[in-house]
Amino acid sequence: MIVQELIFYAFSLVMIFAAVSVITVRNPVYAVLFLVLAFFSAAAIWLLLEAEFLAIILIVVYVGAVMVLFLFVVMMLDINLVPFKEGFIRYLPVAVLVALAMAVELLMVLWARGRFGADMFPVPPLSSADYSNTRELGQLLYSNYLLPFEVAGVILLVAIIAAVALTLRTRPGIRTQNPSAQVRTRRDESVRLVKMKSEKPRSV
Amino acid sequence: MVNGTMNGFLLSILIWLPILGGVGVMMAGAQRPALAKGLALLIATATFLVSLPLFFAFDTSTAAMQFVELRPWIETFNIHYYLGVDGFSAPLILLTTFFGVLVVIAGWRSIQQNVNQYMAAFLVMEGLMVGVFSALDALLFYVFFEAMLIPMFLVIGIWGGPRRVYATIKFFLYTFLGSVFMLIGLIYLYIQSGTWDILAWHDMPLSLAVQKWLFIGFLAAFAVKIPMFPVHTWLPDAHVEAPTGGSVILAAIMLKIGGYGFIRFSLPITPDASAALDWLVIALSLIAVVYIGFVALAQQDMKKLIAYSSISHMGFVTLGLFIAFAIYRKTGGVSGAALGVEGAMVQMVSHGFISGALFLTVGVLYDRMHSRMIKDYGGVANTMPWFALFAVFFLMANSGLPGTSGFVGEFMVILSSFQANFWFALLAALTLILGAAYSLWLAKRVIFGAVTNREVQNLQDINSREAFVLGTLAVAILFIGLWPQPLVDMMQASVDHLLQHIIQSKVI
Amino acid sequence: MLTLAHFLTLGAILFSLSIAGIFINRKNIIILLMCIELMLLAVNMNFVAFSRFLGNLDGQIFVFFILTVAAAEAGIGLAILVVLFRNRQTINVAELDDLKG
Amino acid sequence: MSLQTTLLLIPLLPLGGAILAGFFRNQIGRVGAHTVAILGVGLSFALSVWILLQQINGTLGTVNVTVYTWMVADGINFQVGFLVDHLTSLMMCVVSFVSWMVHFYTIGYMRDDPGYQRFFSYIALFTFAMLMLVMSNNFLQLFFGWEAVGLVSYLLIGFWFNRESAIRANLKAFLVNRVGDFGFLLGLAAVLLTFGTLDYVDVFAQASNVVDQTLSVPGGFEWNMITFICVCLFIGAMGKSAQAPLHVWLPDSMEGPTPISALIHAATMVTAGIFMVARMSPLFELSDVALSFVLLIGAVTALSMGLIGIVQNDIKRVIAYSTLSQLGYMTVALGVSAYSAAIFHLMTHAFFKALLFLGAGSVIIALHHQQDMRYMGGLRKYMPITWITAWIGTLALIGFPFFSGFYSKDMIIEAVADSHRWGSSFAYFAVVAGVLITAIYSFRLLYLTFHGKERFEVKHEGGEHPPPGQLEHAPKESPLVVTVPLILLAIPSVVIGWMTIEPVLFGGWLEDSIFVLDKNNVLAELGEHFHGASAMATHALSTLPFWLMVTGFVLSTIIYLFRPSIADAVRDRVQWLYTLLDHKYYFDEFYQKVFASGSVKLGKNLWNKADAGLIDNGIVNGSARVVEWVAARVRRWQTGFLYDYAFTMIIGLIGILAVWVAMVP
Repeated sequence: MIVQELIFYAFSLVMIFAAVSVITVRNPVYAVLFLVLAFFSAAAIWLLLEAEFLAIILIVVYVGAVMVLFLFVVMMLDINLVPFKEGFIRYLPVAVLVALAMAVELLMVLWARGRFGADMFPVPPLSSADYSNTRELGQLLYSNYLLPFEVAGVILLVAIIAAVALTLRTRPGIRTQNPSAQVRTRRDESVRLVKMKSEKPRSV
Repeated sequence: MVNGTMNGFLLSILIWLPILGGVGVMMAGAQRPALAKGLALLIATATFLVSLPLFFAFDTSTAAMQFVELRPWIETFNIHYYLGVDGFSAPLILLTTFFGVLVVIAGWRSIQQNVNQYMAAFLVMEGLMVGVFSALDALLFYVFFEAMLIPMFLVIGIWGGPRRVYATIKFFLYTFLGSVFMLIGLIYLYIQSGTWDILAWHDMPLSLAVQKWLFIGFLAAFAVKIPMFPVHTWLPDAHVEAPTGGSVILAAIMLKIGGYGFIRFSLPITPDASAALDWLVIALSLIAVVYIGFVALAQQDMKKLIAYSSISHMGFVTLGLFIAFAIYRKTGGVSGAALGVEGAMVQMVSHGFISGALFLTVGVLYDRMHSRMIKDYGGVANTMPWFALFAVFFLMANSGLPGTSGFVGEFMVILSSFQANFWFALLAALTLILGAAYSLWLAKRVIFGAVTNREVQNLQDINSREAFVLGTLAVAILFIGLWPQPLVDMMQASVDHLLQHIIQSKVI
Repeated sequence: MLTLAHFLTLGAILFSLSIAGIFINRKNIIILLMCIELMLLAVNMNFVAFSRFLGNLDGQIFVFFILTVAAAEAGIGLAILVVLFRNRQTINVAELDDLKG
Repeated sequence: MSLQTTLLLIPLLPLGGAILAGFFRNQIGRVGAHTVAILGVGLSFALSVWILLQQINGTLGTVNVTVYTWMVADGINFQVGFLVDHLTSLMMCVVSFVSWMVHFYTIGYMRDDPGYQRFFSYIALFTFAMLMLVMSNNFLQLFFGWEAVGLVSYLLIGFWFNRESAIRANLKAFLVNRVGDFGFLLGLAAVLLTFGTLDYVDVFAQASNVVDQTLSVPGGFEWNMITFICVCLFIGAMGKSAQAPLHVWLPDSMEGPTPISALIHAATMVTAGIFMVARMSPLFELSDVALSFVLLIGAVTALSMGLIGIVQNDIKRVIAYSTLSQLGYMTVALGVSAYSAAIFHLMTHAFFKALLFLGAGSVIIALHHQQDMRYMGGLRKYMPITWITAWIGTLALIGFPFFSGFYSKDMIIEAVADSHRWGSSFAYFAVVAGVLITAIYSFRLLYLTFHGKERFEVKHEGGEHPPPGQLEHAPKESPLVVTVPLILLAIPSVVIGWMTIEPVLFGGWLEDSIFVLDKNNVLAELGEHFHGASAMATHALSTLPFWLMVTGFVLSTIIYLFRPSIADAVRDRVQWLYTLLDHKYYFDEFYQKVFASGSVKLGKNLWNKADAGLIDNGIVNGSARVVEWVAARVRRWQTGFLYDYAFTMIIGLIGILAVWVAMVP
């Protein structure tokens, strides 16, 4: 138990640190990297919560794909960093105030009258060794949530198409082939038959 | 009840043939206007022909719904695809399909850009309007009722005059504002009854207070649509800016939806409230007849004048519908009331023909001169004698000349209102003078007189296409004027049924 | 002993931090996107915790979907960002006020 | 050919002519147009005579047939049908005959007009409408015909639609008529309310049962129903028959071509009101109040309109005012329950007034559309036939013994003298004074036109529009198509009164159509003293009206033939009276100011202030402006910056949470 608590607190601290860093570092590249760290810590905590599948997914898909995408974009765009931190100090007090207000309210909700304490939500026993989170999830996903699952697939597909369509552009001045046009070419467009009188060799 | 195989789908065909046809016309593309026009004419004609059984196979002996179609639509909310016609809706549907053909022909030359879209808008609108007249499920009605605004919105907004944006927004907001109040009423009725069936609502007992609220909700929707004083100001603007076809449909069909709404909703669902608040409607109607008559007199724009005259004439419709209560209160019977209700119906049909014809007439001039101002004309009879013949005829019909349909409805309503109250009849009969004054003064300034300017000098008389359109309408107006019996026959049973229904209190 | 409240508290702190992040980095749209990711993480944390303490896997399913949508959102968001940068040569939020009424 | 077909053909033949001449004007040409129109009306006249003869023989009684059911609504049968009794057949003959004559006359009169075919189409259409009116067997069809003749009158007054004055006049005519129709329609509604039917026969049969019925009018009035009906119907008649104060349209209607003035505005249409009241005699008889009203209106019209006739200079307008005055006589006759006398005068008047108008038309052609009598004079040697027929017409008009007008007018005067109805003494004064006035203006017209010096010159000067009083050719007698109708009309103008007074007034010829209560029956009293037409004429030499007429003749002769300066002297002496008459008692000015301009001004005000100002600008655009105003302030919140939106959202979130924390225990 202690071990679990230790793990929880350790990763929680790492995560909070990472989150703070994300919002404060100057360089977006670092921010992305700290975000990755936060995701890693979250994955670890999820393991504590016996959500093994999601923990893995978070790392594999999210960190592996989405964060890398972020990284790409950040590094691809040639951004002038100076103006971004303008007003950093100016807005800090407001930010802290709002965040604190939010946090206090949330904590009041959470901790008041032990609403979410052990009395109301007793800690469940650990699952047995042959319990597979992935299998359970899979069974649910492919039975009750089959339709939403497919919709999710469509959403991803649409997202792909949308992303491609949005960024696609034809740059002027670049020479490319147009295979379709090449294939469709007809004789008349490339050869012109000219009728003319046969030339007679000039008599010398 | 008629139960042929085709009759079972007749109304659906009438709704969906033009709508789908409109989509087809749209597909023809803006590059092929001839194809679009031909296709549109074909579809409109087909629709009109298909609608003819509504007249010939119509059983005039019953007030029950005919050509009924009933299929579930959204079962969770007990909404049905429920269509049917009775003596009130059948003439109006025929009017709609009839005008469907005429507006296509009328727009043949005058519309130059995006012909396919123009034609498609009208076809879709025609289908939706038939839907409004035939829907017996309140939600279905509401859907058609609102959907109909969209094509009209587009027609005015795209092919309209210089102030079209103002006019469309005004038109849309006005009618929309009215109809949301009705929607609240409809939802209330649904929650109370668990059904959207309008006919079931007719027999549903309601307390007087509730009825009054519902009545006001309906009034808001239909008074704007008809339109009644003082919510009429959208109409002149919309008419002035709309292209000819838009004006024609607006005047000939759309206004009738207001009157039809009173007959289908207000009167039978809230009879006690109608009886309690009839003074309001009657007062507004009489104001419309007299006040708007004077306003029409002062107009300088031909279309505006006709628009105001429309409002004035539609005052007779509401007067005729609500005079029944005054008669019942006075005499304890409904003798004479049927005259009023039938008069209102005849007036609707007749006004459809006459105002449609008048807008087409103005359209003919507008196509040539691109002006609607009265002062730009004068002496048109010199250069366009055949046109002048039609124009004077239609204006005479507008002023309620006996022998034209314009007389029949007004005559019946005046007779009926005399049974209720002398003053009602007196004020209503003022239209005889006012109607003639603004109609014929218009004739004097536009048609007659010496030719005042070069443009009038160069006018070409109507061609055979225009002559066909105007001639058809003239024949229809004369026919109803000389022999209204077939029209009255169609609605007789329904009117009697309605009157018997509304004098029985529904208060719990 | 780790109760539900511990995890929720962690989520709350994370959420508050990301709000603070939005305020501090109001000019940099990339960091803003990252803050949103952090926010989602906080929410996911709560879902997972509840799922565990209620013994109900539906919460995890939700996390799964949130991740999906978040991935799609990040993809499109970044694509928009790229287009935006390409068109305006900046991603400074202070210069993006087309929505100004 | 069945009777019904015959009756149907009588109005439909002219209609057919009208349609052919109108719609196929280019196909059938000018000759075709007048042929079909004349053929249609002529056949119709022949059939009318045939019907009349049958009724005289007694082989045909009263015919009441339904042609078709116009509409059945609310249990009420609205039908189109014919009621042909003696009154009807008499009217049919008068209408179709005068119309036929006018058709012939038109060939000559309108010879050079480009609207030739159109004109024939209109007058044939008029004949149809008028026949439908007189043949009707119910109020609805009566109203149909009533308005239809109004329509054709409108079209014909404005026939020369390029003239501003003509199209003003036709609009005025239609609108004034509409004022009358307004009353008529209310009367019709009252009939329907009272009797539940619009059929003459049914209504008349029940009339005596409803004498005491009242119409309670909200506002605390209780009106006798019959009186109400009669007054309303008579208001209609006032419009159509141009009784004061609704007479203003008739003089202006002279803007139409002269044949029209003869046919519509003298002989037939304007007498529709008289015919209608006679037809409704079973109703009018029941209301003394209504009859007194009729009497007074008639008397005022008869006297006042004749006076105006004296000061007019336009030849057609003089005759028009004379028509107004004569219509007043007829109305007076109606008012004293002497319906037959009214109809009798209607008939004689139709002939001699048509004659006078056509004669005036003949003069007008000869002078190239000059209508001002100040540029005429001495025409008798140029146009003898016109001159003689004009004399005949004039003698008939002033009521010279043995001429037709004498019998009818004298009968009216006698009837008024014998009547005891309230207002009859004033009416007696009016009609007797009217005789003097009639004589003065009639001879004035005759002298100014045909006698005395020529006040025009014949000059050959180029130019489209010669100045007034200048002619390019000497005036010459009109062609045969003009003079023959004049002669044909002159014959009945002389003899018809002498021939028919006995059967029409005292022989009970009209008894099947006209109902008179015994107590009101002044004609029956007169009949006791009637010893034949010739005796009546000789007896007249010793009565007041005759000597008044002679006085008028003498005065007129002295003033207008020998000493024109007297006229000027009189005019200067009573300048105010002259001005009053010259302005026709200021009716036109008053109506123009109050009703025409007033309505337009009212309309403009309502439109600009109420409609556009209050509703549109105030309520409609006003609410739009309020929304705009609010939005203009609220939009400041939309900075467009992402972080402001985020900030707002977060604040909102914190707020909601705070509420939650505070509220949930």
